[in-house]
Amino acid sequence: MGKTVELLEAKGIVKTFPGVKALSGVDFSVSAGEVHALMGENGAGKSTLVKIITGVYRKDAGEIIFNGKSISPGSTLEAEQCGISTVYQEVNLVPELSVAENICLGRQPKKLGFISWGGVRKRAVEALKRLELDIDVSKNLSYYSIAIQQLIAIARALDIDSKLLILDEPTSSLDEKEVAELFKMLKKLRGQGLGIVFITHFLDQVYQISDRITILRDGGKVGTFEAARLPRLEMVGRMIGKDPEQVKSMEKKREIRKVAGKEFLKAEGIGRKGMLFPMALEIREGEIIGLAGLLGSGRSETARMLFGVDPSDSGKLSIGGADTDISSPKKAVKNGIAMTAEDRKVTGIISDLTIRENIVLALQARAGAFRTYTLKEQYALADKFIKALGIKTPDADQLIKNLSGGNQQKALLARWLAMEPRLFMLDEPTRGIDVGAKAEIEKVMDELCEKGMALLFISSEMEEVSRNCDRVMVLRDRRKIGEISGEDISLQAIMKMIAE
Amino acid sequence: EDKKKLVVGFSQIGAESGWRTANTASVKDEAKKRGIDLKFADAQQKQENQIKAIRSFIAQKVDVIAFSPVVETGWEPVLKEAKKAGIPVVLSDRAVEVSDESLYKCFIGSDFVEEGRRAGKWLVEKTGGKAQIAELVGTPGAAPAIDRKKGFEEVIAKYPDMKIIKSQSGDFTRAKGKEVMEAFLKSPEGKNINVLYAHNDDMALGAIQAMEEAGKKPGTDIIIVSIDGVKGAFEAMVAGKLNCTVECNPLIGPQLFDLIEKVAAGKEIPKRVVSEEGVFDQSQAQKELPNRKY
Amino acid sequence: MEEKQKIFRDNIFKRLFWPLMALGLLLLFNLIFTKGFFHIEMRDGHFYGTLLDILNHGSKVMILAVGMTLVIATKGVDLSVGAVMAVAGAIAALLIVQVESGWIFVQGCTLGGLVPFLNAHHMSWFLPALAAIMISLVAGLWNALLVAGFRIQPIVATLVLMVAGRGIAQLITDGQIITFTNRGLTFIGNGHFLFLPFSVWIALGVFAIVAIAVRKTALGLFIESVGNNETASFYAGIEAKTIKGFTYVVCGLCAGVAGLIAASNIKCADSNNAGLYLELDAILAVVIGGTSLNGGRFFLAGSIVGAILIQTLTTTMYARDVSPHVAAVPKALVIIIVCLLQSETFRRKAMGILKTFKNK
Amino acid sequence: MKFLKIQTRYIPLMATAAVFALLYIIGLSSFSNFGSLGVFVNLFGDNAFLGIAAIGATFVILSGGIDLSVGSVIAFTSILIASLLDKGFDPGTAISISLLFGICFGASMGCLIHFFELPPFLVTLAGMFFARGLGFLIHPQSLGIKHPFFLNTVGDSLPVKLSNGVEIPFTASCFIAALILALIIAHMTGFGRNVYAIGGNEQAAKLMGVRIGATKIMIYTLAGFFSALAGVVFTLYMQSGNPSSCVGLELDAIAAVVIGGTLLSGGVGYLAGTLLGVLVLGLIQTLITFHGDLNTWWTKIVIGVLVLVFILLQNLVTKMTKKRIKST
Ligand SMILES: Nc1ncnc2c1ncn2[C@@H]1O[C@H](COP(=O)(O)OP(=O)(O)OP(=O)(O)O)[C@@H](O)[C@H]1O
Ligand SMILES: Nc1ncnc2c1ncn2[C@@H]1O[C@H](COP(=O)(O)OP(=O)(O)OP(=O)(O)O)[C@@H](O)[C@H]1O
Ligand SMILES: [Mg+2]
Ligand SMILES: [Mg+2]
Repeated sequence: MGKTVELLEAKGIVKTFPGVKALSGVDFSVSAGEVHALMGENGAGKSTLVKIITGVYRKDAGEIIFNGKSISPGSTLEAEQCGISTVYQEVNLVPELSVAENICLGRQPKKLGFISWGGVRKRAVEALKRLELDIDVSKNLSYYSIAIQQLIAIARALDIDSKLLILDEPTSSLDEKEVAELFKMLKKLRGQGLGIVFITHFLDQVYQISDRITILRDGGKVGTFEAARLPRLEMVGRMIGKDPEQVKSMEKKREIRKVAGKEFLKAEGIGRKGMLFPMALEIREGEIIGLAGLLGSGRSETARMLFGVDPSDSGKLSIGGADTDISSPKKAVKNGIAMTAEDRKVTGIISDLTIRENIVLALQARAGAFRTYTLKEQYALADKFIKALGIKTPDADQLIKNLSGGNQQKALLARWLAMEPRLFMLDEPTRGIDVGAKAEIEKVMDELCEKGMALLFISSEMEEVSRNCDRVMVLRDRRKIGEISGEDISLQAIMKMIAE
Repeated sequence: EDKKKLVVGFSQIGAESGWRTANTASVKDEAKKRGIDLKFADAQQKQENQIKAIRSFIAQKVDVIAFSPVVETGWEPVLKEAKKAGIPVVLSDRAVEVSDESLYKCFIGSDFVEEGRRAGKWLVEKTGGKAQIAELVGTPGAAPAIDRKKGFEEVIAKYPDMKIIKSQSGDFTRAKGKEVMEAFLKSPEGKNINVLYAHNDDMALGAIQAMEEAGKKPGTDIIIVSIDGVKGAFEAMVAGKLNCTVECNPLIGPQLFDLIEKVAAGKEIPKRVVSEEGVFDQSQAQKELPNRKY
Repeated sequence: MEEKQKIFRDNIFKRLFWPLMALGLLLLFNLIFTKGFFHIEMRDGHFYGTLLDILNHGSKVMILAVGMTLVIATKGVDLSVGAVMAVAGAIAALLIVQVESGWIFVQGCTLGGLVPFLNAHHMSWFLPALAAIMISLVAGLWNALLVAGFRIQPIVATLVLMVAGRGIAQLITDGQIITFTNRGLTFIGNGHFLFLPFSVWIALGVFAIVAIAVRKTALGLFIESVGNNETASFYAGIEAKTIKGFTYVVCGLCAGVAGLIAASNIKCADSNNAGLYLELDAILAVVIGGTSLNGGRFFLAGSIVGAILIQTLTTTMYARDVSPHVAAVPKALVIIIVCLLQSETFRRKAMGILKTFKNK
Repeated sequence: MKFLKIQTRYIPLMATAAVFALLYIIGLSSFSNFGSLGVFVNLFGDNAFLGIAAIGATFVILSGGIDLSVGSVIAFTSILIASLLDKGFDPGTAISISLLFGICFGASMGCLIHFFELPPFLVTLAGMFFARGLGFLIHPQSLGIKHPFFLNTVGDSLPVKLSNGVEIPFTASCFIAALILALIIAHMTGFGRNVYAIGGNEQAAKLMGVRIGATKIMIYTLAGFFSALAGVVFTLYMQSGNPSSCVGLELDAIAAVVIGGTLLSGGVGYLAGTLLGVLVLGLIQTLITFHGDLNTWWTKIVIGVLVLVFILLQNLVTKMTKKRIKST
């Protein structure tokens, strides 16, 4: 075949936000029929690059050549018309429209100039079928979990005839099964000559699918590599700017710990009608517990119940031996329970407030309105966590919505860590967090666990669960079906229990 | 005696002022006194609501419909409906503009233009045709505001030394009357003002406060004439703070029901009945005050 | 740390800059074209002049705007403030008349007796004023119940009291205007204190109390976070309901105080007209002040500037003899100009056009 | 099963309809003559202009905006038509000119909102003052219409005659026609769906390729058109023009939309709900006139209480039905 023709060529892209140089002269190219991974730490500028290519932001300098022509899309619509289809980081769909409408918005099948609703439904069902998803498309989008929403967003992007498909962290809350389904699809599209840009922080996935890898660091390009010739450690090293040896020493070994902490929480027969079947559970201080199960098995629901968002309507619950009733997040917070939920846009960030205010919020909520943290204390707290978790921002007074996705997640973790909770429930906590930061966070968590904090951990990366947890509770169909602890924990054991 | 009770539907504009409340009370009391079954509807200042009310009176087949129209125009269709249903209509307080005069039987109420004229005439007499006048206008677009201005200007036009040097809307309210008067007094021409003409008493009463605060003596430094003749105006006249009020009588209940009963009995009545009204100045105020009900 | 607090203050100033600029422009216009607008003299130991009138009459909207700012910050709106003003004024007027006619004189004496250096007569205004404030508190609680308790959309929830409240006010006064002469009660809206109208001090007081209450505690943070993202705030352990309810109560109280001033200023309770359409002015003041109707960040000082701007505009119309028929048109133009000044997009585009001109 | 599914989405709407029916039944049982067809038809005829204005407001509110200029534009249109007729224009021209005015007026507000990112509240408030002032400039007082088209045709030949003497007034037909037009726009066109999308999540809609600017300008243009149309219907209904009419009507229109279940924050709601909201407001007024013995302040209190009762019942029914469905 000879030399491949570049489908997309971005040259010298520069983008500055007030106080931040997000991109400083980045070159990036994708050729037809390849999956090109775009890698980098949180805040490296990946999403910004994507948004410039697709017309969300205007570039300050540089040139984009697509399909041989210089383009400068002023809106996503224009980019789409050029043949660029995109799934943005975070689900960007309309929650109160039906799934079918979300998939077909802007390109509804028409009859006599009017929308054909039958056509819309059919098209949506077909689009979802490509990802092996069979759901009721007439329900509102918000009815479905964030994972399903993510799949719907992908289905929407796949639904148009495009030459370039850009996926910005599409898999952050998907389970292995869904990821496999998606990859099958991507490989097919690659075979058809589509160029695909793929952004993720899951290193395994990068190697599973991508042909080339471009690494960004602090708004600059580190280089483009053949995936097959870039060892994993080296890639991580280049991402975070350290040499592979240093990276190696950062990796955590699985250690089997003996937790003999005091009992923190004990529950008997708690459940919620229409949501979760009654279950018993027990959480000890300093323990790391994993919740395992498939998509929709009720893991998030368990955490939500314990946090009082959807309080249990049966059974008994005690904390530190005393009967307690957690009927609202406020009560949970008072009892030292913290949770980061999976949908950070809706349930996490307060977008128009600053990082400082977002971090201090839970602490302040627990203290009440009248024990006010002074500005000085607030800044001290914020600065401490910005440093500890490596949140990439010029200062604590930036609006949180201007942070990159991963950095927002870190700020949310900071919100709860600041409270020094006794039980911390993390629903997909590592969503969108880069490898370096993940290690940092794990270190912080370990320290806290040493001090007696219990951790309840939900992750779609089953491997992550089995690596980190002292005990794993397995759920299936909204029912707790068993527990595995200590040395018995392994990926196989968990899978076996789910499958039984 | 055993005859069926007379059923009358009455649609009132609203209760935007003490004057209007007195008007309503007068109508209601009189109906009660005469044993008439009065259906009363308040339109909350909206013509649509009055039209609805009249339609519902028609649907309920009342004997006579009476109403005080919010505005003068736009009554043709609903009055036609009433005529078709054979229900006679009596207007009170304000007139309507229709192409066919037979659409209503009779109009009883004050003549706003005449009130303006009376105020003007009194002022001419009092000042001898020399005055620098500040005018507090009613709500923009309202019939009384327009007519009272018209009548007043008609009279003073004949006197070259009478000039309206300031004119602003006080929305018929005390608060606005006071606020606008304050602004008048502080304007460069403010020092020259020696007469205040207010389209209703409430605005005048507000303006009096403004004058006092500005160190002027209302009633002496500035001569004040207003319209309506509410109790508060008489009290102010007794205190020497207001000079004259042109009565606009709200207590037309008895007169109204005289007409209604005649209409119901099929008797001939005049098309236009002007309610009994006077002009009062400080000399009559003390005597008249106890007679004021509103 | 010092430096950071300075940045913090600079941000506040930045937000205030454009509303202040608009106000400045309007004043400048009057300075040049309206004779006597800036004339101030000393009279009976206090300042006297058009500017003072602006402050005096603007005080009602200032106070309303303070409460409204909090409500709007939670993504709500309170349409009932005008009606609550009428109710508060009506209650105060009714009671003062009763007190003075001796009907509840006894209570007045008892309450007066509690404060040793004031005799009963001086305290006769206290009970009516207190009652007015209490009734507005009840009104605020009522709105809070509907909005926070029953989760009714704020605009209809407060519409209920907007309509019914005026009816209640008229019921209290029996549709009549109740006049009063009590020195204490009329002082609120007419008196002077330290050279300025007393109502201005009240407005400043309300502003200061609320500003301190929300900015020196975490209430402000909670209000902003609830208004910006209620779900996320709930997840962070904030009782969104209580916070929302609180803002409606504050707004009700503010309306009560404004109602007292309005009644006191004209020495009577005019239930039909007191506070009529003022809810619109209050919302306008808040929005001009930089607080978005979509909730979130709020700027109390901005709302005060907005209120002064609106009153300056009204007074300008009077001072310049603008016919009431067309007064609405210049008002519309000023609003648009204020908007445009505040809009960053407009400033950027205007600068762009200016530059191209220069280059030519 | 399918039936149930449809139900969950439309529960608030159905609850509104149910409570409306309940209110109607209360009227029936309390007053004789209340059930006559004429009363029901008048509900449409008398509220036609409010209804049409509310339709325009529905689009704006669905998109997350607000339009305060409605009442003033109606007043302006009415006085414009009246004075044009007075000057000898024929009705067709007068009506076209005023509709064109509405369209241009709405479009300019839309442009200000979009191009300079101004808050809709302020822009439409300015629009409200502006239109009101213009109306007074044209003619400061109410002005009757003496044109035969208005006097005779509209009242006599245009209404649809039903049996037993009841006729559907022309204004009611206009209302229904406007509603059908709006339903088609909202549910059968890409523009309509974009309105929902923008209201639901503007940022997402933008990323999904919705032309935010064009859609927004179009929304306010449409609202301007419906306001002007409401003005035309108002003029037909009143047979006069009045620059001071319809003060505060924007609030009634917004209230009708919100009572109909549309969220003021945008993205959720139906035109059918708006229809119900308008009918509810009309019904409350009808109940009050039928009661016929309420004094002014009690009228206000009763209106407030009825609105409250309606909303509370609506909430209750919605909640209970949702619970029922969940538990099955
Ligand atoms: N709208 C904005 N305003 C100001 N700064 C911004 C804005 N958007 C992004 N930034 C900044 O630009 C930088 C790059 O952000 P970007 O979202 O591209 O990172 P990313 O590589 O996608 O990170 P992540 O992996 O966390 O998603 C960050 O420092 C971020 O704070
Ligand atoms: N495959 C599916 N088909 C249809 N609906 C699903 C499916 N998976 C999940 N849902 C819906 O999504 C909702 C939330 O499930 P959710 O995914 O949050 O559960 P989970 O156990 O927390 O899983 P995860 O944490 O992996 O997202 C459920 O109410 C369920 O109805
Ligand atoms: Mg990103
Ligand atoms: Mg989940």
